[in-house]
Amino acid sequence: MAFNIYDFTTLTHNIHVGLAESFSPFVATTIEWVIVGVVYLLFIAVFGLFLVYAERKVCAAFQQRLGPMRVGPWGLLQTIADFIKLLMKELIMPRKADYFLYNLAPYLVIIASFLAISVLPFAPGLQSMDFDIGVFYLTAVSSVGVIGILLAGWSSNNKYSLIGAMRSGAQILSYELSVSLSLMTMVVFAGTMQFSAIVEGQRDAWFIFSGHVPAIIAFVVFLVAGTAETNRGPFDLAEAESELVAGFHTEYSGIKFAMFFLAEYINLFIISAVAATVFLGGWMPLHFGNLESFNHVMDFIPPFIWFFGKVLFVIFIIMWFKWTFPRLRVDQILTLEWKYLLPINLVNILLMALVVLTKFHF
Amino acid sequence: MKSFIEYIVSIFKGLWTLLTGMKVTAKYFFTPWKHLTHQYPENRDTLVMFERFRGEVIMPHSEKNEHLCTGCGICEINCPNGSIEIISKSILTPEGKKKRIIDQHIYHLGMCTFCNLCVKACPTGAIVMGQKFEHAVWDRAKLTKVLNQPGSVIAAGVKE
Amino acid sequence: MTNEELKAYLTERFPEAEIKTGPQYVEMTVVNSSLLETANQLKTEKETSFDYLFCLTGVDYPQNMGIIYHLESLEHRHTMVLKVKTADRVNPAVDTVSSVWVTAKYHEREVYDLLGVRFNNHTDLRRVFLDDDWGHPLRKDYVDEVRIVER
Amino acid sequence: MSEIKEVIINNDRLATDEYLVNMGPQHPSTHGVLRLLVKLEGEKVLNVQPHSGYIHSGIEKMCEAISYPQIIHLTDRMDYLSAHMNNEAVALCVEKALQVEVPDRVKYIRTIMDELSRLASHQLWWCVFGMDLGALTTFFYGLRDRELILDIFEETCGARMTVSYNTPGGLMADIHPNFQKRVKDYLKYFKTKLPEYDKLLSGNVILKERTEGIGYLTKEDAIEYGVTGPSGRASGFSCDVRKHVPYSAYPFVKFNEILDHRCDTYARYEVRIKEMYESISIIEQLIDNIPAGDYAVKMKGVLKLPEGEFYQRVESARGEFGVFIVSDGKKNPYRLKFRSPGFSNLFALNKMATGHKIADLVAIMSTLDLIIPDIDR
Repeated sequence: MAFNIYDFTTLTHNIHVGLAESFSPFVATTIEWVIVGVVYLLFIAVFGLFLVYAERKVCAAFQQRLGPMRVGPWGLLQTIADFIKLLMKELIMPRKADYFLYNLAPYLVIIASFLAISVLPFAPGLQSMDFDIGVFYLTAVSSVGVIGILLAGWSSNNKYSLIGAMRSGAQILSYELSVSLSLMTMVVFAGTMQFSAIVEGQRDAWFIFSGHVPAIIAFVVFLVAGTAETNRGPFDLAEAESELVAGFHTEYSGIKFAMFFLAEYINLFIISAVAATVFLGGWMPLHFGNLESFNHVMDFIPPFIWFFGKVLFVIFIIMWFKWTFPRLRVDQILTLEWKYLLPINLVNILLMALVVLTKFHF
Repeated sequence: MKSFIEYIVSIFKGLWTLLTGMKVTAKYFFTPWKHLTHQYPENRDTLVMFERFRGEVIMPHSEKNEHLCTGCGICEINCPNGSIEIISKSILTPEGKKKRIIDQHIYHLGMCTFCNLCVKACPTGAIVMGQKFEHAVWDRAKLTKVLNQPGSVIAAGVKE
Repeated sequence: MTNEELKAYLTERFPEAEIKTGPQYVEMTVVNSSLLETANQLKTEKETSFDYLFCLTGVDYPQNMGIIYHLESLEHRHTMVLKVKTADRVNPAVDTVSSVWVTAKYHEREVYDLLGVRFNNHTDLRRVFLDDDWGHPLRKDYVDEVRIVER
Repeated sequence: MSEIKEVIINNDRLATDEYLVNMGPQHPSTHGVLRLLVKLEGEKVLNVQPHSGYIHSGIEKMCEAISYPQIIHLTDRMDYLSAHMNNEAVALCVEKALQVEVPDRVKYIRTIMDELSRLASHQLWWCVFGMDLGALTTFFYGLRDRELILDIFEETCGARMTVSYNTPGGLMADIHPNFQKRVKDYLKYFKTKLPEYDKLLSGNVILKERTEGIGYLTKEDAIEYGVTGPSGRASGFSCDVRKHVPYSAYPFVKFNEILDHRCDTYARYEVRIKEMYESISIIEQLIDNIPAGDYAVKMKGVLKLPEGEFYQRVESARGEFGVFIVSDGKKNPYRLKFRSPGFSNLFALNKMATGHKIADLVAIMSTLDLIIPDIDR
């Protein structure tokens, strides 16, 4: 098996064994927690900054612009400069805001993102938690973020924030359903909820190919619903700039605003990573049934490159949506969910069940 | 059944319109070298304004430090904002006659709206519109300019 | 109707009004007491049917305030000017025509704001642009030593 | 406090579920400093009260102190997107009062400039409309095409927006030698870009859902409120001054008045898109046929209008623009009134937006194409 050279299982195992030998089990576990936490924190910070930069460059290209060009070569350091600026800004709180909830909200939002990111398999062995109910866990924790958004809007003592938060609440609660159902479609196909097993199941062909029609429908539905879940355009009603100024985070400044901002991009990453894992094979290289030599060449590309390549592809599609379409109205967003996506999803799940039962797949 | 078909058709029609829109943006995304950005301070060397561009009022001087302004004050009358002030002085000509000439042609750039009326009204063509457009200064007092250079005289042969 | 026909018609229809031909349009001056009725008749009667008020101006004449209504009929495509003059220049008041042409409601607010002409029976006579304690700047006797520089 | 005061003035109390939101004076979608006091019930708009005057500059008062040629440069600063039409209105009014007949060349050039301004204005409207609806990319596509028109202006008039190209009796300068070629090149270019506007936005299912049936303004209401320009014509109100009271070179060209009877936001959108095609066709008819001649009539140094009242209507990019001069025979007007299209259009907003969502309010306001200095003057 060629991709074993890229397997991280031995590395993580060795660290674990080494720590267990030198420390008591309690200390060893604590150190492991800290290491994992720091690694994720660093990853989120760096990847978040990268995504902000990528978004600005991608949108610039769509708009026939150059985007940031001044800070660093090709503006590479722009987001770092922005981040430093946000860190240094004064934290302003509206006088009649609810002190506790106002300060709690950004943490809730970002914690939800942290929780969700922990089950994603980046590469073989590079996954901090491998539940057997991974998909279920992910859908559960990803909906915690909306509480933070609702709190932010409610506690800010601003009508725009409140409208934005209520919109966001209605939107995320609805689209949670479609995200879960389209994932369930694939769970029916994969026969497991464990992310590592789902990836392993795509060794011969990615689910979007082997599951053909129902998988493609589920992919499209997931993309749409996922975009809505991350509050990104064309579903960015919660912060609809031309209507609500900045929606639920109107009253936040400095680092608290940065947390919302970062959480948005981490959510974008999570949605894309889930799409990549469940539909596009996660870190699995592209394999075609009988083309042995082709498959071997593909195996030489490291799995995490496969993973991030797919994630970036999905992120690009979502950005493409955002920079092309006008925003929907709040009632239309609910119409889209309840009158279109939900029925399609339910029919699709049946279709997938039929496909699985009749074994009419590759 | 009919409404069901309409429902399905509406989904595909809607998707199609979305895809046409995405095609337009994609076309520009994949031709990034056709960008429109002018990187302004860097392109100063190549940046040429149109010859008629109205950037500021200037008074051209020849190499001999001569200008064409007689100090008649028509520009001052024509200016809608009062951004031109003519201060004249009287001198004795070599023939011994008293003559009023321009002492200072004061131009308040901060009040100017670049309407071109002074230039159009000037009977001798002494003032023209310049192409300079970078007028930002640290001190507002610097926006008040004296257009005739120190020591300059009126060119010979300019009709009064 | 051409201007001559219009003038002839108006002279016959509104004998008490003062009618003359201006440089462009037929001008009809009425007194305030008959303004609303005249406006209503001009709009509703088939021969004239002036249904579009395209401009409402207040002018501070030396002796009085004048309100000038520019009217157009979309059906006949003819245009006329209706004028009314107030009796008093200091505390001018005329009847509102906002019940006839809705757009007058807002133009009258502007006139009230800038000239201080009060419109009787106006439902929402607030100032449009300026603060409540500001003077009426388009009046000829308006002085503002801070903002107006005389040359 | 002021909110409470206003509510009391308007004689309506807030019910339990209702609340007031101040949109503006600083708000992304009010395109300047307009303030809308919106009464909402949830997302539903119950009442919109426009409050203007934040950039009231007293242009009418200023005009009373300056001479007629000087007035023209002030009109640039009212509706800065159709500055040339405003210039032209004053110039035409003064010419009418002095009974000056300008050469055909001036008429042709003025009309071409009018239509170029209209194109530029509608392009900016289009891109801002997209932005108000959340499609941010349209903003750059619209500006991209508009910049080229502004370049044409800059080359011939000397300024990009505050053109001040007209004077009473003609033009400030003759057209630049490159003008005709540039305009023709531009039209060729823009004809390839205009279908892209349709592909990107007009046909988009989201846009149609957002705009169809929203902001209904009947023909009767449009006339009552004096809503003119593309917004009025989308309600079937035939109000094109170019057609009904032709001026400059409009009598010489063939063009259609775009009318739509759907009366909603989408109709207003489509009328403007079609007007862009119409403008292209007008310019094409004129650009090759500019007659030779002077670019201005020789006027006296000090212009004094005869005593009387003079009115000139022109069709600016957002409706009927009027100049009303009351002259007492001096070199400056006794009273000068600008009938600005935005002022009348703005107050129809309440009629159109009531009962719709707050997002629709933004869309409706955007299709009215309000320019705040034009309203406040």
